Amino acid sequence: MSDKILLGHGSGGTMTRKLIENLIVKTLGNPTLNKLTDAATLNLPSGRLAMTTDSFVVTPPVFPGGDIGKLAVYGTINDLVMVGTKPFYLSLAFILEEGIELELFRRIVDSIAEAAENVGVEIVTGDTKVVEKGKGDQIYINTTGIGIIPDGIEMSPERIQVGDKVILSGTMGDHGITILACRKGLEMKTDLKSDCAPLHRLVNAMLDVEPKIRVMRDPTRGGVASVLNEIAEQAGVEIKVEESRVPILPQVQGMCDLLGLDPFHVANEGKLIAVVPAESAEEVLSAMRALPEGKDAAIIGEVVAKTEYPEVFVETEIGTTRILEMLAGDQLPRIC
Amino acid sequence: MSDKILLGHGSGGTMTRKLIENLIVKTLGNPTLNKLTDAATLNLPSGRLAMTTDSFVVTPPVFPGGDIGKLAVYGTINDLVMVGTKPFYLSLAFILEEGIELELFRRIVDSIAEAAENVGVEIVTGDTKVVEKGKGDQIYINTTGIGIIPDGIEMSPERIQVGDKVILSGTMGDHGITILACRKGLEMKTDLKSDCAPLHRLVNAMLDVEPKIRVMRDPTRGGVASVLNEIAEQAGVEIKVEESRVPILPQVQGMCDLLGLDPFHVANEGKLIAVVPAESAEEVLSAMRALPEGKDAAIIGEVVAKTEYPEVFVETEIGTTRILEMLAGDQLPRIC
Amino acid sequence: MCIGVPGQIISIIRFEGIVETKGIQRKVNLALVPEAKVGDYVMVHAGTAIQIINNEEAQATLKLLEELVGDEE
Amino acid sequence: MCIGVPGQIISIIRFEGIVETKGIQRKVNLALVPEAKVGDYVMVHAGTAIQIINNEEAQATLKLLEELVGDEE
Amino acid sequence: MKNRYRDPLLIQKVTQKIHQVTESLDRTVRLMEVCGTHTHSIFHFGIRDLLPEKVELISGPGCPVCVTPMEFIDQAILLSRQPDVIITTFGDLMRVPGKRGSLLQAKAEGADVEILYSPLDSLKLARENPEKLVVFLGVGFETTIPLSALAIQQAEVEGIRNFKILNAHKIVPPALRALTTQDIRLDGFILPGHVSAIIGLKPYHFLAEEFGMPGVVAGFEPLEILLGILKILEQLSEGRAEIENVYRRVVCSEGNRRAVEMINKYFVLTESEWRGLGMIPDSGLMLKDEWKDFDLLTQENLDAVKAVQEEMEQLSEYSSQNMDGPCICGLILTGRKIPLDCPSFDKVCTPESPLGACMVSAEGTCAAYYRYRGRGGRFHVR
Amino acid sequence: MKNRYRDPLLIQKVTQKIHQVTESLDRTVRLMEVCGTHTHSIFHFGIRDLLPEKVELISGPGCPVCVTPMEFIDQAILLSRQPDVIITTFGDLMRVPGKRGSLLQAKAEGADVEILYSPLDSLKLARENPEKLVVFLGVGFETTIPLSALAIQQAEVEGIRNFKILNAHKIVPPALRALTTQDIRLDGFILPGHVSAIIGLKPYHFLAEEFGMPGVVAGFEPLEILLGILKILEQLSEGRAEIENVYRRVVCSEGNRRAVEMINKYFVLTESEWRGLGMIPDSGLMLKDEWKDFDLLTQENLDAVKAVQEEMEQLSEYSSQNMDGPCICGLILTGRKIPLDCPSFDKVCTPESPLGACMVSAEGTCAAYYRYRGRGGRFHVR
Ligand code: SF4
Ligand code: SF4
Ligand SMILES: [Mg+2]
Ligand SMILES: [Mg+2]
Ligand SMILES: [Mg+2]
Ligand SMILES: [Mg+2]
Ligand SMILES: [Mg+2]
Ligand SMILES: [Mg+2]
Ligand SMILES: [Mg+2]
Ligand SMILES: [Mg+2]
Ligand SMILES: [Mg+2]
Ligand SMILES: [Mg+2]
Repeated sequence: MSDKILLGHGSGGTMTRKLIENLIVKTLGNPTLNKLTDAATLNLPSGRLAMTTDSFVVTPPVFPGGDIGKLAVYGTINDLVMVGTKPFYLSLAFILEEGIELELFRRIVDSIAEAAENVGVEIVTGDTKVVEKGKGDQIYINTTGIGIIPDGIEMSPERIQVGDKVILSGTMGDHGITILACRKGLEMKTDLKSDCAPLHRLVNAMLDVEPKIRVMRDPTRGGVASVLNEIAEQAGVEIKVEESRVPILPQVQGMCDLLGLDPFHVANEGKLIAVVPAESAEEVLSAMRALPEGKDAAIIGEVVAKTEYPEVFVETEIGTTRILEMLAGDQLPRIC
Repeated sequence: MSDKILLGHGSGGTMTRKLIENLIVKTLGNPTLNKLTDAATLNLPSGRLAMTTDSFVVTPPVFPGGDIGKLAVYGTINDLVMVGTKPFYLSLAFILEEGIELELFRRIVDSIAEAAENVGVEIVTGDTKVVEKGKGDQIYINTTGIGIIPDGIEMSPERIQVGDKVILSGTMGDHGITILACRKGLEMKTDLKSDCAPLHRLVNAMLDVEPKIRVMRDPTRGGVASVLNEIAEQAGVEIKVEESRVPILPQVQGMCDLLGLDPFHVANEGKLIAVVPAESAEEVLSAMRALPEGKDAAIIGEVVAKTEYPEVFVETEIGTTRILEMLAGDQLPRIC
Repeated sequence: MCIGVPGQIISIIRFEGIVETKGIQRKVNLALVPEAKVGDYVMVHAGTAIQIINNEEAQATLKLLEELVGDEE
Repeated sequence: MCIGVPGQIISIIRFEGIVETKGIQRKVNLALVPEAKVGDYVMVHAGTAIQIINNEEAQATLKLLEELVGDEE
Repeated sequence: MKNRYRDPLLIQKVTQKIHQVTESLDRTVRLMEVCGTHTHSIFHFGIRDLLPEKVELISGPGCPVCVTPMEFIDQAILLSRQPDVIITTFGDLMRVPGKRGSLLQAKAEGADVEILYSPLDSLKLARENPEKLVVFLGVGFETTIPLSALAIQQAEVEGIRNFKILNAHKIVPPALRALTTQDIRLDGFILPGHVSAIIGLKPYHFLAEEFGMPGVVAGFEPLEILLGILKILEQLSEGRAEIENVYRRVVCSEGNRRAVEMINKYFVLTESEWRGLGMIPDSGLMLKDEWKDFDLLTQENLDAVKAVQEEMEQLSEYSSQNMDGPCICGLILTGRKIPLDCPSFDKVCTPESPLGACMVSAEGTCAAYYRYRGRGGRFHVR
Repeated sequence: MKNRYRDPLLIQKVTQKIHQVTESLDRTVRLMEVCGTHTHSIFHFGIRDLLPEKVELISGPGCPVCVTPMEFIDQAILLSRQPDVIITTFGDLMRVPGKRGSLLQAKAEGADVEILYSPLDSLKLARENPEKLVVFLGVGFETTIPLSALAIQQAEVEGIRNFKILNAHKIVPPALRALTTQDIRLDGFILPGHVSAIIGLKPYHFLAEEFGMPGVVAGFEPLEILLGILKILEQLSEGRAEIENVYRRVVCSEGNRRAVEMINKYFVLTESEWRGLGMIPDSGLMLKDEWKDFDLLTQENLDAVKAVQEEMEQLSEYSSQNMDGPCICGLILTGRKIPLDCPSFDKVCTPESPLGACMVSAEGTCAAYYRYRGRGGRFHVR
């Protein structure tokens, strides 16, 4: 086998075949995937089915704390568990750029295998395309996940009530700032790591304590601010966030200061925001803190009013307020 | 809204939001998708669940006979129906290249809506990423499909028996050659069209006549030759193809002659190959020919032996034989 | 060596013509067959006509063939 | 205008230094503060130290503040 | 370590003091901050919440991007479309609209535009791409200008000839003079902390001496801003007009001599166009003759420059016919109009596709109004 | 319209005739086709199935790619890695391995390699990319050489100076002479149809006249190939040795005068290295002095050429130390060894990553053997 990915690896012929058999199936294989049929046949317990999809396009593909493979598994798992799903199966589709090192691809596939095993999901169907050099960015991955929502779990923004507490499961912005620090040209050095992690255990622990959690979201692209605004709008409420309670690493704050960024708009990959009934908020929080992925969890705010003009505002550390908006456009480093 | 896709459209903030609400949800919307939750909650009748995924990376995104949107819906539907599935739901994930015309994107989304409606599937969850200019090729699409396999349908290569007939549902190579003819620099003019089409009706008609069809495959990348070799290997058989019975348009043959390509290795996007019990082959064929997507269907060969050395061979139009191999690498136009 | 495909000239402008082969049209350089005219069949190699196909000779060869095998029966 | 972030110099080579701010290290041009030494805090704007932070003045200001508000009580 | 500049108790005390002093004043006072980072801090920390109604803060023309004329953006965009040109810029400029789109859009269309953190990073690109013309968009006030000077110095030392500046550097004091003499009622200036770190206090003295206008150099922490405001109010209350400095940890009265030398070595004063203020004499800097090699626009032998100049002429015709003044940013920047007066507001001009600089940054006045559009005039919510 | 050249009945009859004539021969005869397209047709139509055991077909050095020395591929790859160079080539060359990979791999690593259908398309690229050096890999025999000549003519007319040829054109008759004089037993040649369309019959006469070797020019349809074989067998049976032509619809005995003129106008004979055959005098073509401007390797002032020449020297040292002869393609091409004799076969050399040209194309002898590897010696299945 060549040590680079060539267009032929995506041609559908013997090169594709060997790549899939020798690398993907060998690493990720299970009786369902091994059949390599056009579509996989699956077994699921009864219950409501949930489905989600995401493509992953992160640069660089390997970064402190993770890689695009781990991200692709955990990202989709997290979207499933945000609505209370028990994840069962994933599909896995690669778009590889001609010329990348086979070794990199192998590493990513290994990482996917490890992540899938860690969460207990099976990869049951897949696809590998190769695009010409200069028409991709090393590796793009799509994963689509399905699972079953147990009876009794019914999260929805409409259930949100005034007084509900807003919980953030850990420090804000680690992933986005880690990726930014990798960017060629910025030349920032930190010991930051992406928070890339699966949230299924955390969600289970939370739902065990309080099955009536109103809504959960993972604040990925667009950050905490965008997710809170979405929730406020879908529920028709005003949400207050107390800035001094929002967990954030000094390095993340430092990088945001340097580059003029707002950490509320920075992406996370192993965090969740939950709106929880006030009466059980502390108990949910304790359950979260008992797990490593929730050890820094905090109640960061609450739902303060039903309103025709949904909004999210921050109570600053000096006791004043400001509006917290959704991200508009991309965040760009600035000097002013 | 800007008339081009910008990075901000993939940032997860208001621009992403507006793009999704004003364009995607408006065009593809249904009660499930409209919720824009992390994962969609679905209803499915009981039965075995089937799942498949594919990414679509075709250039150009709009071509005679179709576009990448249609392809993305039908391609995944076809993989589902190849194992006898009734398709229900699709996920839809875009990777857009910064700078493409919003108009092109709109056109593709419209086309997806039309295709989904035509097949009767719902798009229930999605994702939109934007990558920097030069890190994509206008539009990449991943669709993942799920559906239910009715009881009594159990296709598998192990069921193949000596004497079974091999049916090809129509002319070979139309899609691949159409795309090739679009290639800048070749400057070939033809009235060829991609065969891009959904095969659910055809498969239903076939299974109605013969529920014991051994196996079906859509000969996409790698072409008829690769799919036949896969089947031969999985079933451990020798397959004979009679070249003079293989339907092929003169333009496809002509282009292959000009460029030194083998039409057996060229991709199709609305064709299937079925291995059918000899006794019902003619009846299945009649049922196929009664539908527009099967009007050129033909029995192109048969399973001639069980073997330790699976292979596919062609009986040429002059009565001799040659081995039909899987595609190795990519097909490249040649002059010698 | 050298894939050659026959095609019919359907139009000519200066040293270039449109040649059709089984429904495929392509611009073909005709500089090596200056005497070619619309309607002629030419042998095309890599976008250039390398020779005009001689229909009479083609018929003659086929006739020869038929005779050749015919005299065995 | 001009975002400025304070940081501590942790090493210097010629006109450049590594400056650390809340766990972030970055190469910073020190040409505008030639008298800066390792351990000093500097104000960094766009990758360049524009001034050495005067710790005594900082203390003085804070003290002033405390007095200023203190005399109201 | 707690940040004492955000100590709630101290803040509360200073705030009380501000209210006390304000009570002694018989009228509404209008204070202007002329630094984008002050504007940002005031917004971020909700400083207005703390002030008496009688104290009004006006965000002046304090962000280099906001005052850069549209023509400069147009030039940068046209340039970015030339072959073999790499534009390097701070992220701030990316979204600012010119007559035909922004640099962000130009990039989306394939222009090679690189966002950088330091002007010196631009040299690195020039070194790595010797066959390309690497242009740094020289925007910024006294804080940033020495950095451009350092970049030129380094390019000169290394003989990097493909590095050029498209220069729109401006200096602050002449703008203060213009603001003071224009028909805007102002009672005092919160003076920019980091500009002052470079130029010191002397260049502001004319404000107090010629115009009786108080000015206080302040830092960017909440307590520092509040202290600055307090100091101005005290001056007003006592009938004084002085230039004070409450940002002594960074600003000394002489400024940074080395930095000022760098500015003076490479640049010389010239008149300059400010969005909202018009042409202001001696408020801009141009490269001295001996450094013209690094001044993009004087390289008239370069194809890229020729092309840009021709297209600028066409664009200005086009503009004078069709595009004259859809944005009243200038009037808003100087406090003479509010966004609701602008015909483009919330119609063609939104934060996702802003027409003017006031809509570009989240702290821009138009962006702030946008947030509360359609709420029956309820503008300043909390 | 039915293709009469594939008429099963006619084919059956000709085949019978071939069997009849063969019976009259007292030994196995070895016929060599020296045209890749003949090889392809013989494979595609399963012609060997139809022949008597006593008639053996040997695929000679008939594909320009197979006989191009590794050095040429190395040059092309090194060149493709130079900045601002676009390599244009027929697809055939893409997979052929040099000492360090193929053009396909170079492309995967970012080299700008364009596959084209006609050499004239290369000019189009040169026109559209005036700042790039556009190099056409001039590989091919007499059929293709006039096309290179046309491209040079057109470049000259239009003054396209950035178009160059990396030239490895070869002509067929000297190779036939070499094959005839080497230690290979051959009984006749199936002569190449499209080369003959250009050069006519005269250049082959030496075969019959000097060596008593039969030769028949044949077309590419099954019936035409069979007829060619029959004609050779008849000559052998009758003890004749002549040059016959059964491809008269395309080949006339004078060839294409205009095409030959084009060749002679631009090229002149030189010795040339053939993979498998070694150096053959007067078997290659080089550009005449007056057209040297278009000859890439003589442009010693170009950086790209200098760089390639230096690297080629290093590579040849590297090669002579480490890489000498892992591929015995040359011996296989001339029928002196079989693939199973090759130590690389089915180990490091496979169709997906071929070491030698014989493994590159599906019709290559090594590729054919590969298909039946591990079948206990069962090689020619059907
Ligand atoms: S709303 Fe837009 S167009 Fe109007 S003044 Fe503000 S920025 Fe300019
Ligand atoms: S098997 Fe490979 S290395 Fe050996 S002779 Fe054939 S092509 Fe060359
Ligand atoms: Mg398929
Ligand atoms: Mg998702
Ligand atoms: Mg997600
Ligand atoms: Mg697939
Ligand atoms: Mg999510
Ligand atoms: Mg699939
Ligand atoms: Mg498919
Ligand atoms: Mg998503
Ligand atoms: Mg450019
Ligand atoms: Mg190159």
